[in-house]
This record gives sequence, C-alpha cells and structure tokens, in this order.
Amino acid sequence: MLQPDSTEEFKRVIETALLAAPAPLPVSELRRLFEDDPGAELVRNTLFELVNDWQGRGAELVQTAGGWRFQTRLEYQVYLDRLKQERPPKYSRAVLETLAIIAYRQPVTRGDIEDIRGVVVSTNVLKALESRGWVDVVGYRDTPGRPGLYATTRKFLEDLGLRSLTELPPLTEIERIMDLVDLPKTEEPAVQS
Amino acid sequence: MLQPDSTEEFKRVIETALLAAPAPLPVSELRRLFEDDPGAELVRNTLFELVNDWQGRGAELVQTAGGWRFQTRLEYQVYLDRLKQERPPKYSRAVLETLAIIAYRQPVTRGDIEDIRGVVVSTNVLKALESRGWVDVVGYRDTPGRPGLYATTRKFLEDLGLRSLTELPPLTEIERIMDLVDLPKTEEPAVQS
Amino acid sequence: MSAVADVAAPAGLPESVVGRMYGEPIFDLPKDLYIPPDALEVILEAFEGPLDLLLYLIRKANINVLDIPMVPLTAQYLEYVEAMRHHNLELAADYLLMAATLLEIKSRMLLPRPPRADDAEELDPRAELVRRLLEYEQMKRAAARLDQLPRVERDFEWVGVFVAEKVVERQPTVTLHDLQLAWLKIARQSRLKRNHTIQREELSVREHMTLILRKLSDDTFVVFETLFDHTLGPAGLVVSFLATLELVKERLVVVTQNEAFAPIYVKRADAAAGFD
Repeated sequence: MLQPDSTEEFKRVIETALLAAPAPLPVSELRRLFEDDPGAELVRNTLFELVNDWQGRGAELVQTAGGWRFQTRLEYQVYLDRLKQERPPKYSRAVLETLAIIAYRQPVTRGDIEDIRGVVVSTNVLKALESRGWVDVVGYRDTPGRPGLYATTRKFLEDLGLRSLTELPPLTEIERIMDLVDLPKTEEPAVQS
Repeated sequence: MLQPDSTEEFKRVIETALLAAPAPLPVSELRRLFEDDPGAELVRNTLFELVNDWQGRGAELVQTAGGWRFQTRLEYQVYLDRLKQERPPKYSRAVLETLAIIAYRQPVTRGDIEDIRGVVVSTNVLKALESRGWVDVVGYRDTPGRPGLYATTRKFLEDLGLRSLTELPPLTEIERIMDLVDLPKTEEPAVQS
Repeated sequence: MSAVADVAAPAGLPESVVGRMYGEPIFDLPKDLYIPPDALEVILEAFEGPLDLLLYLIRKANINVLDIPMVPLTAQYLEYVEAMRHHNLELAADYLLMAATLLEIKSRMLLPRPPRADDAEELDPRAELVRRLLEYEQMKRAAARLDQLPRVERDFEWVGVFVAEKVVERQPTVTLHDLQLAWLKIARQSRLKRNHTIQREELSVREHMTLILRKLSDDTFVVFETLFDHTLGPAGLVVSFLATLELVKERLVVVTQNEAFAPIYVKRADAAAGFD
C-alpha cells in the first residue's frame, strides 16, 4: 500500500499521522506522507473534514503556530487531572502560619502577624493569600502608618467548607495536649498557668 | 461536569484518556477517571466497545503488558516512516540472540548467554538492550564475582505488543526435537537411550 | 545485520543467502571449501560463532543432528578454520576451542568402547555437543521470530494526543488540619499560647469584628443599631455588641453620641474626619 486508494483512506492516513505525531504537523509535512504529493489544498480540505469528524469527541483537531495537532478538549481536563500522580503544590509554612493568625486573630495588621510569628512577614506571603481571595484588608488601624487590617473572606470559609469562623478547629484542646507532651521540646521552659 | 451524564459520554472520557496517555492505562487507572468508581466490568465493557469503534481506523486500541493503549496500525507505518528523520535501529544477530536468550531463559547471567551462544558477549550488545530499556539487571547470582542476572522489562513487552512473557512466540517446534533426544541440560555427559 | 542461511531467516532475504559481498548476496559456501580471500571475511562475519558455523555445515549437508558423523564434520570444520588461518584472519578463541572439542569427540568415537561391568547405557560422546547445538539453534530461531514481532517505532507508533490544559495555576490546597498545625507551630515557637488561647466565644467576637468593619467600609457614620442583625438572635446580638466594644477598645472604630438618647453613630477610626 503505497498510495491510499480512496479519499477515505487518504483522510485516515492524515488522521493517523496526527494522532501519533509528537509535535504539531504543518501542511507541508503532511504532504510528505504520500509518495506522490497531493498538494496543499487537498491536505487542507481533508484537515477541515477531520475537524468536523471530531466534533463531539473528547479530542479536537486544532491549528497551532507549529501546525495541526490533536488535543484533548478542556472539558475533559477534570477527568484527566484525576490520573495525575503529582499532588497539588503546598503552601509554605510562612503562608500557612500567616493564614492561621489572620483566621484566628482577625482583624490583624501585618505588624501583629510579625509580632506573633517573631519574624518579618514578606509581602509575597500576604499577596499569595490576597490573590487567592482568602484574606483582604477590611480597614486601617488608626496608628502611625495606618496599617491595613487583614481578615478572612467569605471565599476562605467556602473553600474550607466552613459556615462560620466558629467552625475553625478549636485550639484549646490540642494546646493542652501539646503542653503535656511537647513541653520538653521547647527552647525556653514555658510557664505553666 | 464531574460525572459523565450518559454512557456515550462515559465512553468518550475513557477514549480521551487513552488517546492522551503517555503510557498504557490499566483498568484500575481508568476507574480513577471518575469521581464515583464505575467498577471494573463497566470499564472493561466500554474498552471492548472502543476496540470495535476503532475498527477500520488508522489506530487501534490494544492491550499490552501495562494496560490499554492506542497504537497505529501496521499498514500505516509505510506512510509514517516518510516523516521520520532517522530509521529505527536494526539490531544485529548478536543483539537479537542475546535478547532471545534473556527473554526465554531469564534471569540469566552474561556467562549463561555466552554458554548458549558459544561466543563472548560484548558489552556493547548488553548496553544496546539496556539503553533501549528492554532488559535490566534484576539481581546477582551468588557465585564468585556475583554476576548480574538479566531479565526483560515491562517496556520490552509493551514495545513488542505483548501482554506477558507467555505470549512470546512458543519454542515448541525445537523443543519437540529436543524431547526426542531427551538430553539432560546438565554439564554431565548425557546418557543415550 | 548479516544474514545467514537459516530456516527463520530475517524477512527480505532468501534462506540460502549466507552473506553479502560488495552488496551482492552470497548464496553458497563453495563446495570444495575454497574461499576467495575477499569472501572469507564476509563469511566469518556472517556467523555468530562456532556453533553457528557448525549448524550451518550440518544443515547444509542435510545431516541428522541427532546422529552427527563426526569424521567428515570435523574435517570440514577444520578445513574452514585452516582457511581462515591461511588468510591470517584473527581467529576468535571460540573457534579454536570448538576445533579442540570436535577432535576430542571424534577420537572418543573411534576408540573401542570398554565393555561395562553393568548394563548401564552407553555414553555418547556427542551428546553434550548435540545439546548445545540444539539449544543454540532454538535461541537463534527465537531471535529471528522476536525480530519479526511488530515493534514500536519500526512497525507502529504509540498514539499520543496533546493534553490541553487551562492555564490556571494549580492552587495549593489547605485543610483545616493544616491551619491547626500551623497555629500549633506558632504556639510552640512563642509563649503566645499562654496569653492568646483562642476560645470559641472569642473567635465568634472576632468574626463579628470583621463583619462590622466590612459594614463600615464606606468611611461614613453608620447608625449604631444598624450594625446589629436581629436574625442572629439574642446570643448573636450580644456577640455583635461585644465585637463593637472590642473594636472600640482596639481603637478601630469611633463611637459618637451628641447628647443623651440621641442616635449613636459608629465610624471607622481611620475614616476621614466627618462632623466633629
């Protein structure tokens, strides 16, 4: 079989090449599939037919800068994502602790957060939480510099499946356990109340 | 769209995952595509349907060692070859015979291979098979020098479209002759009947 | 790849081809074992070793491998080896070792067999050689058949469709447990926990502090009563009131009342000065 013996077969060859290609194929490459050059127009018409044939399928034939390629439709990403081995990225300890402080102590200024954490809070940390839509500035403290007061948003509650802040895990119990178990590990001997 | 709302859509999801997968997908993986596990039987039946759907197309759905995968049909290789920059490697008889011995007699040491072939096995031969990902060292024989034991990999099976080693071409024909001789495969001089 | 006479010769070559010289196939070893100098090297390369050569000689002479006539076979093999030596080809040790083996078997075959005391079956000196020949032939055929199996990249390709993904950043997930752990780390680090043990009630007050600040976002005075959502019930109202007091205490809001029983107004402390 050196030349396809029907237009249907001609289309199959192009389709198959596109399905197996590791990179987009320009029309010029697709013409090279055949012993006798079918010409650009025939190839292009066949590509348009294939675009139609794949309507309603999970993949679509698209034209990119590098040429034509099959790619999965965006609607299927939600399924394909489930096969991914990689876990979603994790926030750094700084981000999580800042979030915890804002959640439990709101409204707080950046200075408050720094006082509690004992280290400078980088702008990126607050930006990450703001751009996620989990915290925002709800006012300004009337002190020199008028620092912004951070609080958690409704989106934060929704994303964590909470109806209200009171549903945040209570800390007292665990802190009590920590006092019992973890005390020897602290740097300074803590004062028991 | 979290769960497909029709059996047709269910099939499309599986088809799309298989078209896009960089490696064979076992049924267990395909079940993970869906939020609610559809169960193995439904997935398997859908796979058989897909095999039918793709009859007469340029690609086919096949089952290999690692699971299910789409591959192009052999008849289309003559076209696809025209786009290739370089020919796939042709293996020398030394490489192929070494591969056969590892495949049929695994796990074997280099010494075992040399005994059967009657000649020294060059390092390049084993390197060629290892770099293709077809064989690897799976252990060491507890004899002086602790020679490495070679075995074939899953990639070897996949690349040759085999589901398991039992699908290797059978050796029966020659084994029948050997049965006639009934020669013990030991080092001691054999006894003729 | 060199081709050799073989039942399972690789596709594309007639079975009788033993090698190629200058691109032309060689179909036969010369009967008299005279080998043209140029051909010898080609032929040597065509064989994978002494077992391969012996198998060729046996198959070519149509000899039953189970009953090898050692004398002519050894003679043929030696002639071949001699020819190679004559042409100063570097003979692999494997070929010489096989020559010695053949000679040894041949001599054992020629010796009268000593009568055995018992009725034990006789040892055939050829048995080990036959076993090796058959095992090698088996693997040689298996290799040819493996080579004929459809193979990826030579006979077919994997289908691999590009996976389109929305260019959305994969957002980290945070669980309540993460938050709890984060707080505990903070607590462990500082002595905060002694002073700032968070109670549920306090948290509820803090939530309402945030809600009130959001209501005051217009920078204008708001009537005190409107800060309270009556649907919250008595407990909610108390919490809202406590939140307002806490906001005042933390100087986050300003509460003004011009005279007794006049409306009470609340304003964010940082708001632009209104009427004062």
